[in-house]
Amino acid sequence: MEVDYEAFRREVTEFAQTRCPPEIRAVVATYRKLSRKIWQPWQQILHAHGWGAPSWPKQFGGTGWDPQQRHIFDEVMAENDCPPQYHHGLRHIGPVIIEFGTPEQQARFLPGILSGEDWWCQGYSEPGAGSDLASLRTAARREGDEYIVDGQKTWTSHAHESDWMYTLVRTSKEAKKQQGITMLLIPLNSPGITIRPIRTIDGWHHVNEVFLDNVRVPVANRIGEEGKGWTYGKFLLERERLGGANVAPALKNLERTRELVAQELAGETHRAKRAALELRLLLAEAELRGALALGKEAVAAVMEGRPLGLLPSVLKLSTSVTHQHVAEVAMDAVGERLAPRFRRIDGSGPNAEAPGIEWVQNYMYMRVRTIYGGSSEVQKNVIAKQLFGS
Amino acid sequence: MEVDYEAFRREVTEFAQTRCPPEIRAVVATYRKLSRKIWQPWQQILHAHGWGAPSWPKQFGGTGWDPQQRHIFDEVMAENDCPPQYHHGLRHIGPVIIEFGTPEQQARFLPGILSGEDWWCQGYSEPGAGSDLASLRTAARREGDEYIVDGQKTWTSHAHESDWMYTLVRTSKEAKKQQGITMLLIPLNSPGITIRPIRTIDGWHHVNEVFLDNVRVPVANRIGEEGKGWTYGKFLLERERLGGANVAPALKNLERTRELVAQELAGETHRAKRAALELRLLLAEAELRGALALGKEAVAAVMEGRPLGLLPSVLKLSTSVTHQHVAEVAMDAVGERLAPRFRRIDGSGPNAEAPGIEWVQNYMYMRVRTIYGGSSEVQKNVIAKQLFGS
Amino acid sequence: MPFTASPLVGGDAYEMAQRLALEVDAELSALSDAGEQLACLRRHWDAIAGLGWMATMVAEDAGGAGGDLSDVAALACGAGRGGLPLPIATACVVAPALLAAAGARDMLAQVAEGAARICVILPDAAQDPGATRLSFDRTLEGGVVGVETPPDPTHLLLATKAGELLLLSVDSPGITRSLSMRIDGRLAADWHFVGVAVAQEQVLARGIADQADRARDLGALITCVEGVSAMGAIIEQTIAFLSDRVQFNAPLASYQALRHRVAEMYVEYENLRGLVAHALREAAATDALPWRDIALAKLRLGEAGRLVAHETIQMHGGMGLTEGVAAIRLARRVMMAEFEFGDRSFQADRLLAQVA
Amino acid sequence: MPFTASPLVGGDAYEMAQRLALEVDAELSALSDAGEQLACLRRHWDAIAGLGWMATMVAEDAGGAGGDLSDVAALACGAGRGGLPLPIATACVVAPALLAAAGARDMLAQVAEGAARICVILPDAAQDPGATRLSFDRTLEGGVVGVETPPDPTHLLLATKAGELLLLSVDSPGITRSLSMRIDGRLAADWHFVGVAVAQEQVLARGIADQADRARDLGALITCVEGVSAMGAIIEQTIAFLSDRVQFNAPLASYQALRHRVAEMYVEYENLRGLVAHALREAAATDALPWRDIALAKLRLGEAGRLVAHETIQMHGGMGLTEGVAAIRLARRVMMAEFEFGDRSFQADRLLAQVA
Repeated sequence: MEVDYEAFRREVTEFAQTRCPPEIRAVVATYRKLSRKIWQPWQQILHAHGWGAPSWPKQFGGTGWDPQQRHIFDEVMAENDCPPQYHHGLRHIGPVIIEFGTPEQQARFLPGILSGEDWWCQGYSEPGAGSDLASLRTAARREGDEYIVDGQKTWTSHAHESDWMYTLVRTSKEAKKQQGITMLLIPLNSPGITIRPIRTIDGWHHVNEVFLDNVRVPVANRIGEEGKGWTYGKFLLERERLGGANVAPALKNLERTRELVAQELAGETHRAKRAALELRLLLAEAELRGALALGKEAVAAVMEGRPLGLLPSVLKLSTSVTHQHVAEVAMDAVGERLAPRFRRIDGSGPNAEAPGIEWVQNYMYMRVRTIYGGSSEVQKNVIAKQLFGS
Repeated sequence: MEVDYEAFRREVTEFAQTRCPPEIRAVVATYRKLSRKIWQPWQQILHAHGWGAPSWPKQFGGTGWDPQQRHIFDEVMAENDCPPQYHHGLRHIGPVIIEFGTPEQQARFLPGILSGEDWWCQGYSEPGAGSDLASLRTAARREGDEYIVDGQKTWTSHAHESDWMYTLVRTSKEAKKQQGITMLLIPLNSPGITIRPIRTIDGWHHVNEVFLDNVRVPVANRIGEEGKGWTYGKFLLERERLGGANVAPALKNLERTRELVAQELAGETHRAKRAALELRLLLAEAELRGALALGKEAVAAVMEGRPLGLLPSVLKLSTSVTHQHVAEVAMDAVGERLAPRFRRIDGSGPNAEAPGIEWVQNYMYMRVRTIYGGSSEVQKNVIAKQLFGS
Repeated sequence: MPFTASPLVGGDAYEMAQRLALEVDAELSALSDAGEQLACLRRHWDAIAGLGWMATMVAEDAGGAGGDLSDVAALACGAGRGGLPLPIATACVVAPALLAAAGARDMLAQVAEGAARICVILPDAAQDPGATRLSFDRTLEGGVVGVETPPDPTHLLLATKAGELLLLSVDSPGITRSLSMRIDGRLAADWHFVGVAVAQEQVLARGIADQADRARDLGALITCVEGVSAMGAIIEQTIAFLSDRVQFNAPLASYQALRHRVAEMYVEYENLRGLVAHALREAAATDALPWRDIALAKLRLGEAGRLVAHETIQMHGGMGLTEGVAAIRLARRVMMAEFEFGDRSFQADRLLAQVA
Repeated sequence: MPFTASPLVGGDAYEMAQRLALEVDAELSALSDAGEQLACLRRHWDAIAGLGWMATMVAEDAGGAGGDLSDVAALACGAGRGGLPLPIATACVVAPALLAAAGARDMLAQVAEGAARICVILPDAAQDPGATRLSFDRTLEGGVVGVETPPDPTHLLLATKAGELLLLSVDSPGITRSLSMRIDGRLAADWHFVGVAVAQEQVLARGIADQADRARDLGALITCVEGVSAMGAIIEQTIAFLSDRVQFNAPLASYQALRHRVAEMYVEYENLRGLVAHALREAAATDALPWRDIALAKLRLGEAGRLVAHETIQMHGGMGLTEGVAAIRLARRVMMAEFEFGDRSFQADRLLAQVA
């Protein structure tokens, strides 16, 4: 059946505009860091409409949309300041459970993810591992029907508000480092787990250290085979390669920054500064329009079953840096009056944050763009290897 | 005896302004590539005044100036559009002959260099060697009182207007590559020498290929010992490390470019473009003022016998890139009307070059700044090695 | 296998144009005399005219092939890989568009068959500062400089700021010219007009300012196509050079600092390629030319193209400064493209005016 | 041996200030409660007041140490290596310069001994868009925001655009404030004035607009000194991190792409260091403050400082986003410095106005 993409876009747009609560959209529009408090109700609304899992197969409660539709959905959500439907349950572990989980695991875990009742976080990164994920050291030893897990995870987004953590642990030191890794699903209320916030430069609390001290995990919570965890982890990374194809959030950010510059630097006094910032935004827009076009190419490739080649790396590099440039322009516009008001301490006025402070937080936060999800350095290594043929 | 540097600066300035012929200064002021035709008469004037060799010891006809005086001299020359006294005889092979030459060689070669009568070029680079100078392959074999030289040199500046070429040749393939290299002085009218111009992107003729086909060179023309040529070559490179300390030419270039932008883009129509280019020039000026200060530090270090450390590399990297930025601004100002008129072919007007075309040539030529005299990549390797301690 | 750039628009026309461009480049590189170079350019101009390049977008009922922009893009794409120093964009797109806007069918036919070699002067053509501004009021006065031209132009097609379109024989009394080679080896002419009388029938149209803008944007788009194509070839050749060249006992291709910079060149290239491909698709899909996309692409060509050009020069070391290296000749083509059909600042001004 | 930055101005005062800054940094990093942080800052403010920092440039006959700019620079240089989150430039240079210009000897003495903690509001202080502009005509109306302040300020020293200098007790009726921590952990206050009556004796001087400019430039210069010092420490720490950290079986320090970028950071740092050292020498040598050199240095601090800050964050990977790493805390100090005493655009405007 031919899909009428324009009709689909209209349908999604109308849904976004009428069903997404204004208080949720306001949070997205002001770049505040999204928490479970924001995401969960939105997930419930989507689920109730049958759109809880655009990227899952229909038999597991997915929408059955093709890649083009999923891309349109993501784009429209961004254009309308709906939260990006990017939680770890739905986009990460859900698909892994669908692909590699037992029927019991599927029955146990998928409904909670779909409804938004269960909240998940990802326990991959470890101190000292960085981009070299496979050098992880958190160890699990088998004892009867349980694994005993010992170690430390870090950069664990949303651990402090999650119910579950899917994690990679080392079950063998004999094999080469990618082997001997196993994937476990761990309830975060298990005895022996301590979660500590990491203080990040953006001033938001979103990542944590997770300490695991003799944590007992039922073997039933293991995904697939022992020692094959790296494969499941990689499957997930492969699946998410189209993530960078959605340039709509960056364009939205650009437009907002344009308005900010126009307002903040209105009038003759600021003409030179305004002109300089507008020019920088224009150059950013040109790059984003290029990325937008490449995103369309990527979606088309996936639709036609063609390989993506270097497109995901190019998209990641282009958009991450441009995102940062745009955030820098905003910082240059408001920094003098807002960078000093990063954290309100006291005051005779209402004890809220300074209005607009999200521009400063966002500037700080944006530095992460070139680090997470494959750092720029790793992406360039990948590209060079392909270009040079070795 | 204490030197009165201010008085010295005044003396040199007066000399530059009154003795340097206007037609010579006009060539320098318009960035035209300097040839022997320009340099030689100026060298004769300087020599007649006793200033023929600021960097040579007094007993060989030098001025006996200290490094501060030499720096002032170079600076004043640049400020007044006098040709930089940077010919290969005076600055390169002269000092080598003074340090390592026999008394006979000193008597034979130094007077001609001082008076400007003999013109020299440097035969170091070879095709395929690039920054890795020591991998040179031009070979000389001994036959009685002569060496027979066979091979090819390239990037030989001014070979087409020189009398002599000092050159590094391989006299042994046994030793490791820096050894087995010998320095020879070769008259360019020797049989077996062919000089071919290299067509460079700036449209100027200044570098050549020099083919040596069984060229006979008397052993008396060898500097120092056979196989020690690399040492003499390095001595020369070390000596020239202060070269980058003279930022005056770059500042002069900056001021001229400022005038160009103001003239070329006068009026309301061009306001936005003019403002953007002026801002770029301002950023360039800030960098050049930093380099200027570092240049002063370098001169002071030499005066006090302190090591220069990484200063020469920092100066080279800073000023070369800034020079290029300034040249780009000029190109952006005039490119639309002058880049198309790179080489005049015919015309009913006078068959001269388009006025101002030197801005385009200069933009092209400036690309060489980050390549010659130790490429930016080599400089960064040097800096990193020092910073990381390995 | 090392990188091979995919053409924006491939196919037979692309392959043929590429072959031809590489041949011409090889021929020209061997010549040092300006007269011989001119003759070579003229010969190849006649060849591509004979092949029907200039007829591509001319309507069939005006003696053309009735093709569309993507047919010209295929030619520009092939020509771009060899830096073909002939005015493709002007001859195949800008002049036909202007003549079509004026309904000048006879002239279109002559263009299509290659009999007329037209030098197009657009309203924003460069003028020397201090020179008499170009003005037209029955007679033409003033001058323009550095206007790209085919070899031995027969006609001038001049779009005035006021929106008139004039067609003059280059031999008209009062017209003088001088000829130059641009940094990319193409031909450019300075034109000077002293009391050049313009008859009624030489005014092909009035009030076509918008169509002149459109023609310039079409030219900009085809220039972007050429530029992207040249950038792809430059990256290929840079990779080949770095792979072959050994320095300090290792191929340059093994140095991570250089590898990362090539990766950056590639990202810039791909991003621009995406944008230009998009603009081409849009131009084909709609009647209204996507001028904003074209302006953004042209802006990026200035930024990304110059980066790629500078980097290939730097990575070629000393070789990067010589005309003897194909990648360097392409770099000059890309550097020149910045100044064609509106430079970065021109494009930025109009885009910002629209934003505000 | 790996890189160790040399201080712009060394000596005992520098060493002492560095030690102190590192101590304070360690102490503060362990605290997460804002009240405790405030108390810590207050304690250390009192300590440096006791050490006579604020007396450094106050004339001897006004109860100060009669030192010069290089004495303060030594302190700023040491403090800068630990990112000491106290308002060095304002307290040691800007406030004394303004009070000296007004001949306010009593107040100078109080500043010198640390009894008065002054928050200085310069004519260009930030205001929220849409807020009532600050105005003074017997009474003070309006507000300024994000003004750096010592802990528990006792006085406001306000230089108006018209060139008056006002000294107000922070408890004066009609004054309200709210306190924040800046991105670099220093304190800042928003001040709001509603009908604040200003008595004759509270107007310390009139017609001191030029001296206020001079005071701001002195502040900018000391900020540059701090910034350069922080950048040097950042580079040291980045090198140490890259040398320790192993990724894909090799220390990060062995990757050429990273090595080259560290070299670029170093070149930026050195270039700025040279410029700031020069400005300091000039300021010492002449009576006229070298405002042009200072403006250029401040401009470069914005460019080079941000590059160094961004690069250290990037090279630290995930760690680069946490407050737990000293280099990152310093990076925030450098990012903040851009907005103190005139940002890049402010400096560019005045420099270009002078060029034109």
